[in-house]
Amino acid sequence: MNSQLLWLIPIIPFAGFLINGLAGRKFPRAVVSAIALTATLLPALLVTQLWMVMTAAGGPPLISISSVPWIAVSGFHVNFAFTVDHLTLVMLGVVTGVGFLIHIYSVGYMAHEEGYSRFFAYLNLFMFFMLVLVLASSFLLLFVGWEGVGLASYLLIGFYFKKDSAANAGKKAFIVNRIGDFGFLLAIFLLVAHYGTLNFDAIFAKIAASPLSGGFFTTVALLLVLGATGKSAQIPLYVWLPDAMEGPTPVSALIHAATMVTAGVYMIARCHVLFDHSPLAMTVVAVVGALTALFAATMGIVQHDIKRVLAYSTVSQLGYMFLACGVGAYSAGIFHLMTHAFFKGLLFLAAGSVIHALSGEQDLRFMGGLWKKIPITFWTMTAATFAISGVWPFAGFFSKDEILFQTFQSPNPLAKLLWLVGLVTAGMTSFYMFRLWFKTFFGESRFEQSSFAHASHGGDHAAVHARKNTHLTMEAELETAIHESPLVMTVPLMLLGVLSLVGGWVGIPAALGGNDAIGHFLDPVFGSAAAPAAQAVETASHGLELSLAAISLATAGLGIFVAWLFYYRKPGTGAEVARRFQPIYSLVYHKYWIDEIYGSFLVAPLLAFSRLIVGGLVEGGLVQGTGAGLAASARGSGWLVRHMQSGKIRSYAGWLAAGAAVVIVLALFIR
Amino acid sequence: MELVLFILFGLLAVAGALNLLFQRHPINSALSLVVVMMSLAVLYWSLGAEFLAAAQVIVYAGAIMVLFIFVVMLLNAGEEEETHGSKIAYIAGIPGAAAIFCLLSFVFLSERSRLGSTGLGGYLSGAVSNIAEISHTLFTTLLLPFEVTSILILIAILGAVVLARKEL
Amino acid sequence: MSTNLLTLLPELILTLTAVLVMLLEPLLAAGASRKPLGWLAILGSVGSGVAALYQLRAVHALGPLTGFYGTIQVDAFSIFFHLLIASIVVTTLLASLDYFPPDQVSHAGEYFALVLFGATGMMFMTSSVELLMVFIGLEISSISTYILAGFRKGRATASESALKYFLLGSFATAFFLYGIALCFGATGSTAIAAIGAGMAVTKTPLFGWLAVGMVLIGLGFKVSAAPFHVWTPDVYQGAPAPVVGLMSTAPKAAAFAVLLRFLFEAAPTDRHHWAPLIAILAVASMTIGNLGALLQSDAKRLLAYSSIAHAGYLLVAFTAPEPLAVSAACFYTAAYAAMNVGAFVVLTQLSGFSERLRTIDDLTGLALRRPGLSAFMAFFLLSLIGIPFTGGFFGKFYVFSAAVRSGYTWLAIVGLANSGLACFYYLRLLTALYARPTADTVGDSPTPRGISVPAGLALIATAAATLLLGILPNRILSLTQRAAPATVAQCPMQR
Amino acid sequence: MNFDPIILTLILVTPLAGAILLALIPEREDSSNGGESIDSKRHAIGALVITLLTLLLTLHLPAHFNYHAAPHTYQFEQNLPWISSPAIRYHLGVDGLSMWLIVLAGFLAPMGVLASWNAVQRRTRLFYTLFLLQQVAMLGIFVALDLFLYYGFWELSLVPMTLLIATFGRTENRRRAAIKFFLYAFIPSAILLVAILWLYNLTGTFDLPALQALAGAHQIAASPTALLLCSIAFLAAFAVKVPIFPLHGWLQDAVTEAPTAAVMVLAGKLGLYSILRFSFGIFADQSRHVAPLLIALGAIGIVYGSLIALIRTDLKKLAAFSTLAHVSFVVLGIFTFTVLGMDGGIFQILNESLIGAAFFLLLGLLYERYGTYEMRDYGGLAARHPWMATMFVVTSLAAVGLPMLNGFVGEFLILSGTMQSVVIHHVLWTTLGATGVIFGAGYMLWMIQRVFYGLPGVRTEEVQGWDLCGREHLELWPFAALFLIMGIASPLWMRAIDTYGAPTATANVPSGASPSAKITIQIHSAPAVADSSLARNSNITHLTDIRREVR
Amino acid sequence: MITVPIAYYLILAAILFCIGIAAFLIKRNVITIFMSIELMLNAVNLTFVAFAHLWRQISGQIFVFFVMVVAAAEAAVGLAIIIALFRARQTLNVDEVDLLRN
Repeated sequence: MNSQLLWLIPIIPFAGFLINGLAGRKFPRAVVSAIALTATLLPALLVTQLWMVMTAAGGPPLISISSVPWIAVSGFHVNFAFTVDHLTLVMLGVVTGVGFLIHIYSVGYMAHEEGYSRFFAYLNLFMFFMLVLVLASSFLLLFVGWEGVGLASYLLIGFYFKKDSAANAGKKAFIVNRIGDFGFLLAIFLLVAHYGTLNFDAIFAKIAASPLSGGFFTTVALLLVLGATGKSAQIPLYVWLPDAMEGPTPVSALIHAATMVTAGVYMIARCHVLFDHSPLAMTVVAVVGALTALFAATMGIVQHDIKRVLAYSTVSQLGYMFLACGVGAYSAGIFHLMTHAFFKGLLFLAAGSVIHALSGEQDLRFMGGLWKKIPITFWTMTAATFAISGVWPFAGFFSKDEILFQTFQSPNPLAKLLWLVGLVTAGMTSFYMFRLWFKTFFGESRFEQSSFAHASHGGDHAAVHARKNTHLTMEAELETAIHESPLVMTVPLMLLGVLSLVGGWVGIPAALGGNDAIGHFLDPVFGSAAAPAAQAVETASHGLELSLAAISLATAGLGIFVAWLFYYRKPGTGAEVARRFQPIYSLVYHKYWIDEIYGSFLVAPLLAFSRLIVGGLVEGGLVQGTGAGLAASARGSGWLVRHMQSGKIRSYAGWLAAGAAVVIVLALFIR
Repeated sequence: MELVLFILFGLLAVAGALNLLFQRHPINSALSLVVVMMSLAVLYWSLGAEFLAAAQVIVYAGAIMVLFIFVVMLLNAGEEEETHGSKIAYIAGIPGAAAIFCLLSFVFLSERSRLGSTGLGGYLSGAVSNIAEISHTLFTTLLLPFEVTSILILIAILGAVVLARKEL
Repeated sequence: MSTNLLTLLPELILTLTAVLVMLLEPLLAAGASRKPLGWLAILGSVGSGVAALYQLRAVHALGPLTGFYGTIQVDAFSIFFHLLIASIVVTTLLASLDYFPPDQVSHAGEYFALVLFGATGMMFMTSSVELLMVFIGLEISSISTYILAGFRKGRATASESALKYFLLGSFATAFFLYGIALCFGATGSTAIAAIGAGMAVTKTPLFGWLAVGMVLIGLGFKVSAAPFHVWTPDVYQGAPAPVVGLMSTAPKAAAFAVLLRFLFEAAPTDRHHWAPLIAILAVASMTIGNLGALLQSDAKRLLAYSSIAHAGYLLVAFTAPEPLAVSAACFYTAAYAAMNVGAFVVLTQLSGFSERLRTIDDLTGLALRRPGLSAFMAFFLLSLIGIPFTGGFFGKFYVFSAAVRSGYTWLAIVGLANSGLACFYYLRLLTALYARPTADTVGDSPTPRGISVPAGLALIATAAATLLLGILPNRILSLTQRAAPATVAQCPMQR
Repeated sequence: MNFDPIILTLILVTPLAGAILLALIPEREDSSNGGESIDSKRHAIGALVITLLTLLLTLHLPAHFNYHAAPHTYQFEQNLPWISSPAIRYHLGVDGLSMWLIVLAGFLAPMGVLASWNAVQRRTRLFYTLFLLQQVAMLGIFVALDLFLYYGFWELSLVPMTLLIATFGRTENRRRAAIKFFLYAFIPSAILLVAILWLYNLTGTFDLPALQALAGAHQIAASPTALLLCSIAFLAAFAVKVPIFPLHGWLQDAVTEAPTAAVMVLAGKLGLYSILRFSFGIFADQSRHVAPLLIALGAIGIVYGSLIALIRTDLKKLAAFSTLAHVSFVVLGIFTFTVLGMDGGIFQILNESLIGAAFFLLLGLLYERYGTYEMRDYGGLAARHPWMATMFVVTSLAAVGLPMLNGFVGEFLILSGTMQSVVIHHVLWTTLGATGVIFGAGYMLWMIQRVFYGLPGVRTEEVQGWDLCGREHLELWPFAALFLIMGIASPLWMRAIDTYGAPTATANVPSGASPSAKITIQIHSAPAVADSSLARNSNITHLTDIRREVR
Repeated sequence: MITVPIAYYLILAAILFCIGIAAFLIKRNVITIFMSIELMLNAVNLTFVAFAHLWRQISGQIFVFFVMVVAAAEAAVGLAIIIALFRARQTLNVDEVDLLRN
């Protein structure tokens, strides 16, 4: 394959963005979708070809390409340069594959929306930046993609910009991400200052050549982690992701589940050389990941909004990936990243299909009994739910297990604790996922109580969601209105459903009779140097691995059972428990008041500080005050001089006489 | 002799000046000024400036002061009222005047020994009279100022006419 | 032509024209226009300027000329000031041609004559090297300006203006005279060169210092340097606008010329004495002038304070050593004259004899009604601020560079900071010109739109001079630079 | 025909002649309106033609620029005697620093004319005459190589701007704002003049290359303290004009009042250019001496401007403080005396000018439609004006430094340079500067949200605006295109800038005095890293300390 | 013969000069103020004459002569101004002549 073709992979979506963005409003929707789909399909095909070239026997381990410089000053330059290695390849596959499917889905989902061309332009823009992100061969270009996807995310979250909550969510996402980027940038500056280059290979080579002591790496790595926590919605910067659900559902699927939010994981994996030199940073990553996983899972349990449940679940799963990276199991992290892309993408799309069917209703409390009405959605979602819950042989089982096993195995002093947290989280995951599953698809239909069912109530929202303008007042019409989505939406669901099942089979560990293909595939990236030792561990502990798998499977089963108990067998139990533990429930339901805490302990003080101290005291007092004070004193002196001018000749003579005396004194006595 | 003259007419001059200061009617002040001028004429004479002494009496006391008195009469000026127009004149002006006096006295006294003393009468050689000397200088080296003074007088006339002409 | 006559030529022409104007005046009918007399006066002053140029050729060929037993000396220095005074007079006369309203026209002839006589006195001041002659010149110029200040007869302010000027002026003259007397006491002579020579060897140096102080007081009054500036705002406010244009420039120029000659020729040995003194006076003048102007609303008063400040800037030049100081001061005088006369020509045109438009508020929005006039005014104001590519800037530049040269960097800093302060009031006026008119200002009053031809000529001349002094100062600079050595030539400098 | 020797004069003369020409073309008078002219486009058209012509002339420079000239030399020079004593010359020239700034000024002029096309309806003759004079002064500042000549243009630049603000200002406060602007700029300039005179007194020349040579060879005979004071006088005058915190007192008022075309060129480049050209050119050592202070002020200015922009609800005031933040970035960069910081800073001048200009242009368009700058009166415009919203977003993104747009390149280089420099607390300053990244996004996006998203506001409900018209597209697209091109093809510009930046950042260093020189070397040679690892470690402990503080 | 030190004459002149200044400051009547100026001029004249005696120089005396002439001219103009003022304002009190002021 001509390596120049690499350029095309991101540029084609960018062209799609430009065409649809500049002129899309004038095109019919079919043309817009055709352009957008082509712009995603072509890169996908290119990636396929790339995949074949590189995995073929004797294929190159990596393909690089570099252009004219992007930034060049004496002694420092950054080129536009792409490198494809196996890690990138996995990411490219996920991004283009899932991306393409979600594009297809969107054609159906967005069919009746205003701003159709705008939506696809943004999606293509996102694809462009995401591809730049994974292809980048330097920190700076990575950062380009990093910020770019943040921009696309901002634009897409705020897609329904007339709705204040959406506009707010978009802004929040961007700014919280910026806080992370701040760390990322500082890390980049430190790297520039030390190495004079930002090229991955060059820096990693230099690190390998002369490893400095840990302080520097810890600093850089921690700053990178800060960046990653922003993008991948980890503690403490996860707060934007649940709000990001204000965007259209395909966006949630693509950006906020499958691809963009995993960029942090990708970045850590990409910089593993750096992290390997800093045990402290690794521990931080692991702890942040584990805590986030647990923390988000608890919040997922009590949410009523279907998308928010999924959002917290995403945060939680990303925590898993962090955990994996934190214990050095990068390939496990990437593996989970991949499977998660399949099943979480699917979950969101299916949820979108449910919402679509219910004319925009997102609240679990108004769902129920849908499994017969929207069968394809139900079955595909079931596959995904099993996958995320880690039920064998669905994809999630293998990847999650790999992570838990690696964590348990890791030499980290906290390893066992982390494993336990992961395990508990796994149980909670299956619980809340099945809660969602039961509440949505089983039991009685509660849709008629929904505001979305009645035009009179839905008027406000209708103004916001044009799609929700379905004026359904009659009960009968209501029933017929719940319908399965069109084929253009269900086909991607089905494809992803299949992937949620089989996607994990590439990583079946040796203990279960597989050969951990994905792990080996990624070995060239994560260093085969460490591989033999890991191999030894692996072979030595097949038994351990099996027993751990069994424990986690049991935990998942427990979660499913409890969910069945609470939400199918005795539907009132959940509420009953909530009442029983009212304070705790309230705390969790309100997301631990974290948003409020941030609001009143960070944002409000900052604004107050700006208003009172900076704007008032310094700007008003010092800066303007000095000028005003000088002006006033000049004016005051002017007033005095005016007063000399009394108009009286004798006074003037008095001044003259006094002045004459002074002049004579000076004339006589100045030396 | 000279000292007597100096003390006598010096005191008279100072007294006249003070009287000018303290009299409230302009006529009285004008007459005091005439006294000062007369005394100064004597002092000029004692310093050997006979011509000036005469001119002082004729021009100054005789012509200029008459003009003053004429205007005082013309405008029917009465006694001054005690208006309080200016504090500055007292606060800054009088101390200033006093300071000037002190400074001048300081300078003159400190240079006193280098200045020497006067002798009564003309200091010029007896051969040429004071007036002859003056007229010689006036028509030779100081011819131009003498001529240009005519312009000055012309302007004064013109100005007086312009300003005092009663119309409009 | 005899040397004596040649040395007096410009003054002679002026005097004869003045006498002619004075004599012709009564011959004209009571209500008849006095413009022909004005043109005659202009002709005379142009003639004196030409005569000065003729002198320049002679000086160029022969070196400094002296006449009348050494009381008069014609050198580049005096010719420079002769030319300057002649130009100011021409401009003022041009601006005054249409100044008098029909019912006041009978005074016009005397006015022209007085202006010419005054100019004669000023010229004498600049070319005399004998203090007696200087004194008489000073008196001629003073008395004629006293009269001119009170020329808007019938207005209460006019006679008050004249009175203040006269009383305080005479008061200051007494100090000046005292200074001359002390010079005479210290050296036994009243000729500047002889004084200079005598000062170097005098037994009584205290007299010398005292004399310098006294002369400074007297001339400080004439140039309205603080603290002897108090008369300026009142007198300028009461005097007719064209006369203010004249008396804020020409007599000042002459007084500065005298001060230059006196300080650098009669008292060069005491430079270390009077230079700091002058610096202090300069600082006081700049500061008081600018501060006083800050709150002014009357345009003429404002320009009066500005003229105090400019006197301060000019005094800065005196701190420099001789050739530099003289040329800087000369240049500044010329630049200041050009822009200030220009500004007053505009004011004359605007408000006329009645001076209806006086305050800044009155002038608000002028640019809409009279864009041409306000453009000129804006230009002169910018020059007064000291914006580059105007005479005002180069003048300031030159003066302060002289100060820096002589080690008075602090003075330059104070001076330029002061010029910053000055912007405030100039800009207040300037921005008012270009602002939208408020209800009761010039905007609504039907003012005559046109500019009379002679006034237009005057405006163009002053604006051109201001601009040329800013962008092509070479000619005038070389003249001022030649003026400097001519004064030194007369006395051996001990520096 | 070879234009090179006279091209700079042509660039100056064209707008000057244009200004005179426009001043002579009469306005159509309308007596019913009190003599104010009503919207005759003849002056606007004339100004457009002249500015386009000027732009064309300025493009001659990049087309014929010699990238291989020796450092500290000038091109397209014209050097004629002007005044013999004092020795003042008409000396013009261009180097890598000024070339693109000249083109920038040339580019912004027609944009300013277009921005005023409908916004200025009255007194067009005065407006465009002043505008062109402003243009002359700006270009003059960039090309003058004689200190006197430069100072002339420097002060001259104040006048048209002041009058523009005073006459065409928006509120009743306009005259006050104009005077404030003038005084703030003029008083320090007066001190600058003293410094120039003092320097002339020492060296006998106003010629910049000559002074540079003298200073470079340490042949200015004055005490170090005096030279330092002199350099501070230079710097202070420029700093006010930039403005550098805390000397920005004039900015808000002037920006609030000034008409769009004027505000586009109000802040930033003139002062920054002057610092680079004169402070660094003549006072290289002294500038390094005060660099820590300026770096601190720059970093503080970034945060300060951003924080105030966060709380301002008047769009123009917000823009004023965002300008402060942006120019502070430049200040931070150039005073690091690293190649990265210097080049990035200069590049950022271009960015800042373009972004600021586009932003003000857009604000002007909003104002034309709705007659207010108060954010609270706006809302929900995105649906009505999609193109305008797009342009706002693009400009905002460029302003907050989104990669692939121009702002990023500059900010990245600047902060890298800061991190690289070894000025005291450099890590803290980098960190502070980088927080500007967060705050910048904060206020810009908040602004976008409040103006364009949500429901219509008070004002936007009443008035029906219109989306961009053809002329407005014509104004904005060049900006958008430049944002992108400069963001991805920065070397096109950087090549010239580097010919100035690299030698300036490294040269003239007194032996052993400036550690930044070592750093630059360190970039070139990797092994140096290991050698200096010890020093680095102490820095890193320091860094962690600071991070603790910051958190 | 008892001689008088010239310094005494000078001091006498200084006394008169300063009394003149004081009179200018204190008197309210314009005409009297004008007289006090004359007094100051006279004081200067005395100084001149004393110095002329000191230097044996006739020019000092001639200077005094010119001062007298000038004083006469000034008196003519000054009194005319005073008359004009009186006509316009009906007062000779300087404290009432303060229309021109800030």
